[in-house]
Amino acid sequence: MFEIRWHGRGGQGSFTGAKLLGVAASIYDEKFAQAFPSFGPERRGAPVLGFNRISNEKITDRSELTKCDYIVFLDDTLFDESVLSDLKNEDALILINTQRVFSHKNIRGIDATKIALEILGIPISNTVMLGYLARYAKEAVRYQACMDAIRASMKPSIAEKNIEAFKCAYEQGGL
Amino acid sequence: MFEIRWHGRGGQGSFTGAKLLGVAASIYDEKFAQAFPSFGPERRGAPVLGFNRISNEKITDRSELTKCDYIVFLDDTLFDESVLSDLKNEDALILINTQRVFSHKNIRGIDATKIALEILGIPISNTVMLGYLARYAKEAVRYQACMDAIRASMKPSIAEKNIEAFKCAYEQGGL
Amino acid sequence: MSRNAFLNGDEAVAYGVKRSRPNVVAAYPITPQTITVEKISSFVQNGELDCEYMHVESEHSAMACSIGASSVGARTFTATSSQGLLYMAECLPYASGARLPIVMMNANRALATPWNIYGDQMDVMFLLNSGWVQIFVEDAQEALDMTIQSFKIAEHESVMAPVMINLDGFVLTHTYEKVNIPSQEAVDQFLPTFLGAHHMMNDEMPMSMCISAGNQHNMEFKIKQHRDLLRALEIIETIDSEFESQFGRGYGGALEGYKHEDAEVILVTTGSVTGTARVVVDRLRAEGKRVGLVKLRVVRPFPVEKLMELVKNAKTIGIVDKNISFGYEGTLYTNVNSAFVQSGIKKETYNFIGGIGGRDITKDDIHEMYENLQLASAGEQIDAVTYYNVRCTL
Amino acid sequence: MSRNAFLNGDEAVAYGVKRSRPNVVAAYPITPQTITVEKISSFVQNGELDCEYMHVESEHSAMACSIGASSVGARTFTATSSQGLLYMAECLPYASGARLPIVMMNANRALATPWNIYGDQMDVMFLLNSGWVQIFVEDAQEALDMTIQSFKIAEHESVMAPVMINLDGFVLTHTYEKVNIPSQEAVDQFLPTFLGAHHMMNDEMPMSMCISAGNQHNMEFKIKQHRDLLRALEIIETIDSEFESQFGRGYGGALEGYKHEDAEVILVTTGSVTGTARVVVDRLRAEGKRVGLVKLRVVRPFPVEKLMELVKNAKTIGIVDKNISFGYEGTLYTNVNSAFVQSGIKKETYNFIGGIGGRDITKDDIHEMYENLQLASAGEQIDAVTYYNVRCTL
Amino acid sequence: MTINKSIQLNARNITSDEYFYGHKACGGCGESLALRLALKVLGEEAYLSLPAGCMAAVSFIYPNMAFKNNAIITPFASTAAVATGVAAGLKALHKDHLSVAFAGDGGTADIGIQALSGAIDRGEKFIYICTDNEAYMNTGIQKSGLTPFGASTTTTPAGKVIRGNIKPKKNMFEIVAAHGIKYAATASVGYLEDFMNKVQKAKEADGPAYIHVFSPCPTGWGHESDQTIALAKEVVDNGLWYLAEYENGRFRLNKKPDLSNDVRPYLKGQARFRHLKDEDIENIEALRGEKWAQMLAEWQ
Amino acid sequence: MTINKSIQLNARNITSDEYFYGHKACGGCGESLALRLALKVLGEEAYLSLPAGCMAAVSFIYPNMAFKNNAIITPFASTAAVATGVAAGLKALHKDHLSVAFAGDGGTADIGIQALSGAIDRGEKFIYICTDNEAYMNTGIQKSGLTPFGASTTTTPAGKVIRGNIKPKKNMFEIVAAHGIKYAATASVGYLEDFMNKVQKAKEADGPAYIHVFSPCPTGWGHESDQTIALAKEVVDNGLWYLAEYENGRFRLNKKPDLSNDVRPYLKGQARFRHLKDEDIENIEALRGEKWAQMLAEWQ
Amino acid sequence: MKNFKRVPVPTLTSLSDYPLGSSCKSFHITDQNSGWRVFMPVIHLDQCVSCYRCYLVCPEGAIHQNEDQKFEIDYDYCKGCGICANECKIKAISMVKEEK
Amino acid sequence: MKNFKRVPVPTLTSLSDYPLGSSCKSFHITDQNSGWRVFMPVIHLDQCVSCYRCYLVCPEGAIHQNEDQKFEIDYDYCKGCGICANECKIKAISMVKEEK
Ligand SMILES: Cc1ncc(C[n+]2csc(CCOP(=O)(O)OP(=O)(O)O)c2C)c(N)n1
Ligand SMILES: Cc1ncc(C[n+]2csc(CCOP(=O)(O)OP(=O)(O)O)c2C)c(N)n1
Ligand code: SF4
Ligand code: SF4
Ligand code: SF4
Ligand code: SF4
Ligand code: SF4
Ligand code: SF4
Ligand SMILES: [Mg+2]
Ligand SMILES: [Mg+2]
Repeated sequence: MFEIRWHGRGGQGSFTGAKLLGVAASIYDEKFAQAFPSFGPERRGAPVLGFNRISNEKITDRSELTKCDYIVFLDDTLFDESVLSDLKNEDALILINTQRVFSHKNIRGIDATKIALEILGIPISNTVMLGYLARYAKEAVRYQACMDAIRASMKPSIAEKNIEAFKCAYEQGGL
Repeated sequence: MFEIRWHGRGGQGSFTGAKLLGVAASIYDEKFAQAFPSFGPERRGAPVLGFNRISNEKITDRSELTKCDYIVFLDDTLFDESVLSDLKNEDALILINTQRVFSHKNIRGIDATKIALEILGIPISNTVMLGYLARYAKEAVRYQACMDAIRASMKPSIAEKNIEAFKCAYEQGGL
Repeated sequence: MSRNAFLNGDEAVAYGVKRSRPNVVAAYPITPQTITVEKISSFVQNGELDCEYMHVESEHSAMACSIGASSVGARTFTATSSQGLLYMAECLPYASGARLPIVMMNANRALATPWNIYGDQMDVMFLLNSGWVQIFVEDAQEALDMTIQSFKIAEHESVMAPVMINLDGFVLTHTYEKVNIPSQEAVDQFLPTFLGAHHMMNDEMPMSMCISAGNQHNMEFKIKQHRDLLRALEIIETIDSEFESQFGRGYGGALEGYKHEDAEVILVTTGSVTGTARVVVDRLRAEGKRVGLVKLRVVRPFPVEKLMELVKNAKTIGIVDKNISFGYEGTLYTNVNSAFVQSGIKKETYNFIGGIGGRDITKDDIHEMYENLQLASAGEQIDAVTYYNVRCTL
Repeated sequence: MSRNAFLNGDEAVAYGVKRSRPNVVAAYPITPQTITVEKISSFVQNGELDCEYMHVESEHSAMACSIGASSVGARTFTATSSQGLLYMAECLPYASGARLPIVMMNANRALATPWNIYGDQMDVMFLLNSGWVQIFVEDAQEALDMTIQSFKIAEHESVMAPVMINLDGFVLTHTYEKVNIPSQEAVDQFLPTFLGAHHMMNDEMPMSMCISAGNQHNMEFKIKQHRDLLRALEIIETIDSEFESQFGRGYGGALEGYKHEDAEVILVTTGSVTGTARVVVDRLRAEGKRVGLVKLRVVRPFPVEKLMELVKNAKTIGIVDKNISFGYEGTLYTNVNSAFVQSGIKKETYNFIGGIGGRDITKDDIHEMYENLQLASAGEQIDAVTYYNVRCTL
Repeated sequence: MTINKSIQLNARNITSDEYFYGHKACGGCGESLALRLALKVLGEEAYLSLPAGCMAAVSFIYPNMAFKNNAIITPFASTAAVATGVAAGLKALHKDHLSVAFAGDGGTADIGIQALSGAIDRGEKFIYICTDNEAYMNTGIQKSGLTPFGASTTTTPAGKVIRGNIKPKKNMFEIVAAHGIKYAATASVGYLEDFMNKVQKAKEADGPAYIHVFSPCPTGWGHESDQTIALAKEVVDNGLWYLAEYENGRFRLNKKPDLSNDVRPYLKGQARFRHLKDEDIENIEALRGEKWAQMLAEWQ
Repeated sequence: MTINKSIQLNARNITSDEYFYGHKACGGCGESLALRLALKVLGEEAYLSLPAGCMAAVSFIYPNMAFKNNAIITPFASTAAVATGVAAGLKALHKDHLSVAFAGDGGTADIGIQALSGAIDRGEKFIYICTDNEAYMNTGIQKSGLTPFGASTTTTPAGKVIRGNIKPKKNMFEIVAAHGIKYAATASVGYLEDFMNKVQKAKEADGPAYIHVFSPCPTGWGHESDQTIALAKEVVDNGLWYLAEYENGRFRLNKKPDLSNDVRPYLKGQARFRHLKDEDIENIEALRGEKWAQMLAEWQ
Repeated sequence: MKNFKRVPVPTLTSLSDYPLGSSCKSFHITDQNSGWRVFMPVIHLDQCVSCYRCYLVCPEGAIHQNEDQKFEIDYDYCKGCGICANECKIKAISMVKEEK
Repeated sequence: MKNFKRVPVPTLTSLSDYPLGSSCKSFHITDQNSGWRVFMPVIHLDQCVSCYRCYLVCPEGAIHQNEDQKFEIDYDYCKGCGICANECKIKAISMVKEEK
């Protein structure tokens, strides 16, 4: 069972990232997946969370998700060292969209906004971060499944660009 | 336990008769009494019922009242021989406001409307019928208690006339 | 000086309200509650009662106005029945969650459809989860007395919960009997002016009320409310005793037993049918039958322990329900049964459903209930749920 | 052809509705139900679903419009939650008394006050007496499937009752998972066009509906409704089997047991917490503990016999309630306890109250519930009612 | 400013069939007359919705059903919601019938105004007829939002301190018109041809239509049962009620009364006004004056 | 026809105290601005009632309370009922404070209109301020009775067959006025001094008062958060919204826009209108024309 | 009403005799209302000018034109309210005390 | 707001620490909203003409005049919506990217 948490702000599309991951794993792969947002009266601009569970078996667990295999930040201003304690184990990773450099062994950074701006022309970095996540979480989700998920979920006009953005992060792990 | 049923039409004051009887027995005498109307969506003009229970002991029974010691009719068009079967026993009586003559041993008639018109000037015969009832139901309610009840329940302007009407029926049993 | 008057249940409540000197009354008419609010209006229009009488446009607003008035510390009364009670349903847990000591009279009446204005208890049984103290009365005197007690219960600082006084429609609301109206001075002494409470809006420390509490906090708010309502049982008992010592009339608190101590079979009743059952108990006792009665006066908070205490010597228990939870059974039966299970006491219990839509429950019916209970006690098989006085075959 | 999609519970219901081809949908928005009605509106505005979509001004009107539409024989759907459910409370027994086969989704959510938009089951438990079939689902697939089944249950000539499908707020309504959407053809075959019924308004023989019936007749109308709802249990089972044979997914009818046959202790759950409990059962079974689970899918009509059958081998039973009847206990607990008493079966039962106002029920909580049940089985004294995950002392 | 003559329904050319019969209304009930005649205009294919109120209470008492039409009692608050639900259902099933609601003043101006407002706003065709007897009669004559100033009701009795109802009638007709409804009109059972013709116009309107018909209630008002029509005519003639229409966004008065008419004869025939003092009656006349000043100024 | 100048509140002479602070509304929320400024006029002694809706949702999240005043969240349907209950309670306790309600468009024109109508009808003093953001925002942008023609919402999405909302806005201001209310006005957060001065007039009114304030919502309308004021001004300037008052039974327009102004710039800045075709925009302009024709004809 | 026929009161011996739901056939009239009357209207056909007024104003619909074009009262449903008599311009209807 | 003080988050260890009912003291603010900002407004006091406009239009009430009559922003509560910058006629406020 892989457990993943996404951090973003209302409006940044972090939950769309979680949904794409779920679609990839459960519809375009043989896995089972859940995706759920943080529940609450959050307004635009307020920090929000998204969650995934991915497993080879049917997932029936409906309790809150606390310890994670991966924690993804779409915005580094939301990052705080205290989240390190939410990692499930030694190998668990925090993936951050940032220009900063982090030296912690469980943290990886990528300038996803830059990639998004270059490829998509807008600073929406969820598909980039999905690629970055897929690069590490190979057992959780397949490359091809992600691309299928993006293609199926987005309007054709933007799907290909997003696939490109996804690939960029997946393949190069940044620029 | 005395059980009494009043028959009238919406607007004729039959339930006021029952209430006066209840007040007499329970407030101006040492007895216990209930008075309750027939429950329902009856409109003005429709036949309605009123009920009394009078007893020397506290009355807790809340069930419907079926067999009666006295059945009082404020309007003879409402009378029907079938009610005879609702009498509790041999001594039970039906008292009717009527110009007709009834020969049945359990039926007594009085032209209450005539008395009402003469004394009160209006054809409202409930206090007359109360007097007529009190004439027979001496064990259920005292003469003086009835007069006290009328005096306490009605506006002074009409109370005395009603007492007169009551007396007329009580004392003379008709004219 | 107290005085006697020949009043029906609705009027008795109105006098209870008058003596309790509410600040605000907001109500919407519905049969068979109307007499109460008509009487209160006449007190107001005649200058006998100094309060704000609000002619509201619906029951939802009747309760909402009551919430508004109570939330600034005004003593508040309203009354409704049946469809009206359900129409204001949303506002009931609203008020109880806010801990507003509103007192409401509910004239128990059948629910549509089919429409019916007669008395049964489907309306209140629909709402047992609302967080209100639920009191059932048996006669007009108890209605008046409990109206006064209810304000004291509701406003007690450890209770601080709304109270609903249930009167069986027509058989109580419209039946006249002698009622003692206590003097204003005596009631003033028993029930002092309400001075508001800290959680209500006020000028000294402005409050935000009926706030929201997310998943971080909501459960604690709710558990606190629940805990306090459970604890209210004791206060209800105390207030009834106080009332008894001042006015000479007490009702046994949450439950009253009648010839129950040595009874082999006991019938549990609420409201007016209790009175009819008393007559039957007396008759059967005269015949030497060991039958008894427990009158459930308070259904929320549910008096588990006291109920167990009162029925402990009986072998078989019957529960009279003037309501059906469609697709299950009578709601009181469900509630009483659970009390046995959680107390770890095994008794045979039977449900007697009757009085639906104003159908009479006769003395013969009750007689039959007792007979059936005795058969069951003797080991015969009887149905768990029996419907009384259904005029045709199922 | 059926297809798979990644949907949340609300969307799954919307697809179930689309496949059921309702004639009229009337709804008012409320979190966490909104996604369902938004999705249905988009089907309509996109021309994918041909139905009258009514933008009503309140939930009372949502149900009233549904009553109007259903009373002329239109297949009718609506959806609500929490405050909305209570705001329409008056209309619920109205519709069931009229035997109108309306289907409604209820997103279970906490009740104010304090306000809270998260999931608990206080709303539906408030309304168990309403005469509606009450179904609880565990995941999005079941939500979709039961939406389709619900129309068939509701419109079955011997049932002819409204059905409420309950989805736990957020944990089901907002959680995405893979869902199979059956093909339109298959659903059309399973659920044919509704042709109305004789008691509805029609041109051939004009009918008067929602009439009144006085004390002479009301009880018979109500008993008939009650009898039919009790009998509906069997039809619910049959329809689930039919669904299973056509679509390959069945849910066990009114109740589903999980590793219950030889279980010494059993937890009874409704809705989404069942899924979490499955995980714990598997773990404990792996440790050799004889624990099991019974998922109560239908709470009205209440499946007494089947419940007794499923738990008969267990010694101790725990009932998980995501609701409190203030001043008593969890409502499911009350209901289940009564089933034991009326069946004459004595078991020890315990109530585990949790999840109020969206409070998480963790695997550890459930683990602890099982441990407590085992302690009780072993003769230790534990509390009848325990509150889980309360973040402070009582 | 004359009674609308564009369509000419009268006693002779309406159907002789009865669609409302054997009901249990009090003798001389104005509302029941309004229903009877409206149905003659609407026909037996109309589907009827009535909330709790006298008309429902006297017409659906099992096993006595007084309507020939399909008919349903609605929850008290939801007349217009049920009626538009019926309309939507009929439309979805491709049945081309009219949905018509009849509700009392309380059911319209108080507890039912939200459902009515929402229904008009949705814009689908249906007809709503408010039979105004100026109080909650079915429950025993309590004050409603349409009870006139001065009237004694059981919740506004003629008391020692407050003499009857102290609020004027709600402007129900104007409130409805402010919704931009297709057609709205006031009427009175004192002017029955006018009423029937307005029902006909409502039937033909291309969207929601509303008719507010003044309907005396002998029981609630305390007048002789044979005076119902006479009072309903007098109230129009003395200007305490008005006949008007709202169509295409414009108001029109159908009849101008003589405002110098004394209101006393009208008030005196009714027990509910018997307690009024001269100053109360002057107040009533003043209210009448204000209302007419506004109507004459704005509705020409 | 000029912005009312009888009372002159402005940024400099209102209190510098804040009574609404730290709330969780989205950045740039028009409603929250309307509340903030209204409270500066009303003062901290006013007792506030707010139904469910964005403003309640963002201001009472335990343990964060954003109002300095006494304040209560009401059931969604009963803003005006709770507010008048508060007023009655205060009156009975002889406390001389103002009861003020703030509700959204949905809470006012749909589910709350009955309670509002009843409250106005009772005639007791209170103030009701409707903050109109033209949809149910708190629950995620569903159509309300005040959603304008053409707007895409989550229940009236820009679909293939139906392009957004097909109903015009309910005439809430006129419906309220038809009740014969003491004072009513429309306003916009684009004209803040006008709004504040209307709040002041409401405060001084001798009975119920109603203010309907147009309040853009960046989240629901899909505009940049810094455009809130600009849009609220533009909508008045192009005549899609109007500033008016109703007092002593008469309507008055406060500002006459240039109706030749193109509505496109206003519509284009908002995602909810992005799908509109030329014919839809013409329809919007036609509705504007009709409305102004009526207002100019009747409200002078 | 012309040629109106009451239906018999239904026999209800088992629950299946009761209607489903809370419905009943429309125009299902088992009762009559003649018992409500204290005074009864009598049309003096010799005076009647067939103006239709009484027919129009009767809240019960109890007046109809019979086969012979004469106005006739259905006394089973007339409640004796007196409106017809009051509204008949030429006083062709009189109200007489009901006899049993 | 001038001189505004947040209150500490209440410690809630027992049910009695929770308020009675569903009430809480008004103006009980334990949180700040600065985390919502992506851009922050900066007033260029040298350009500012003290026209009060930004103070009037801020939905947060986050702009106030300080003791020196200068307009100042309470960055704990400013959400960075940009209205002030947009409404300042003389562009004395600029929006700059928030740095952590
Ligand atoms: C929710 C609800 N509240 C109250 C009632 C009680 N009720 C039934 S009819 C009625 C009065 C109806 O008055 P109106 O609408 O004026 O009609 P009328 O009886 O005068 O014809 C009332 C208050 C009800 N049935 N439902
Ligand atoms: C009875 C009831 N129905 C539905 C809701 C859900 N609800 C809460 S706020 C809201 C929308 C509020 O919209 P509006 O009044 O326009 O205020 P806004 O959020 O736009 O400021 C809805 C539908 C509720 N709380 N109560
Ligand atoms: S009370 Fe009035 S409205 Fe009701 S039936 Fe009698 S006369 Fe008609
Ligand atoms: S959604 Fe709109 S109205 Fe609600 S807080 Fe955000 S901006 Fe304000
Ligand atoms: S009103 Fe008179 S004249 Fe006219 S038809 Fe009737 S009885 Fe004849
Ligand atoms: S008396 Fe009344 S009911 Fe009888 S016929 Fe004349 S108008 Fe009709
Ligand atoms: S709006 Fe600009 S000029 Fe005016 S006070 Fe603010 S910063 Fe200064
Ligand atoms: S950016 Fe917005 S919140 Fe911040 S000070 Fe300016 S107007 Fe206020
Ligand atoms: Mg009326
Ligand atoms: Mg809004």
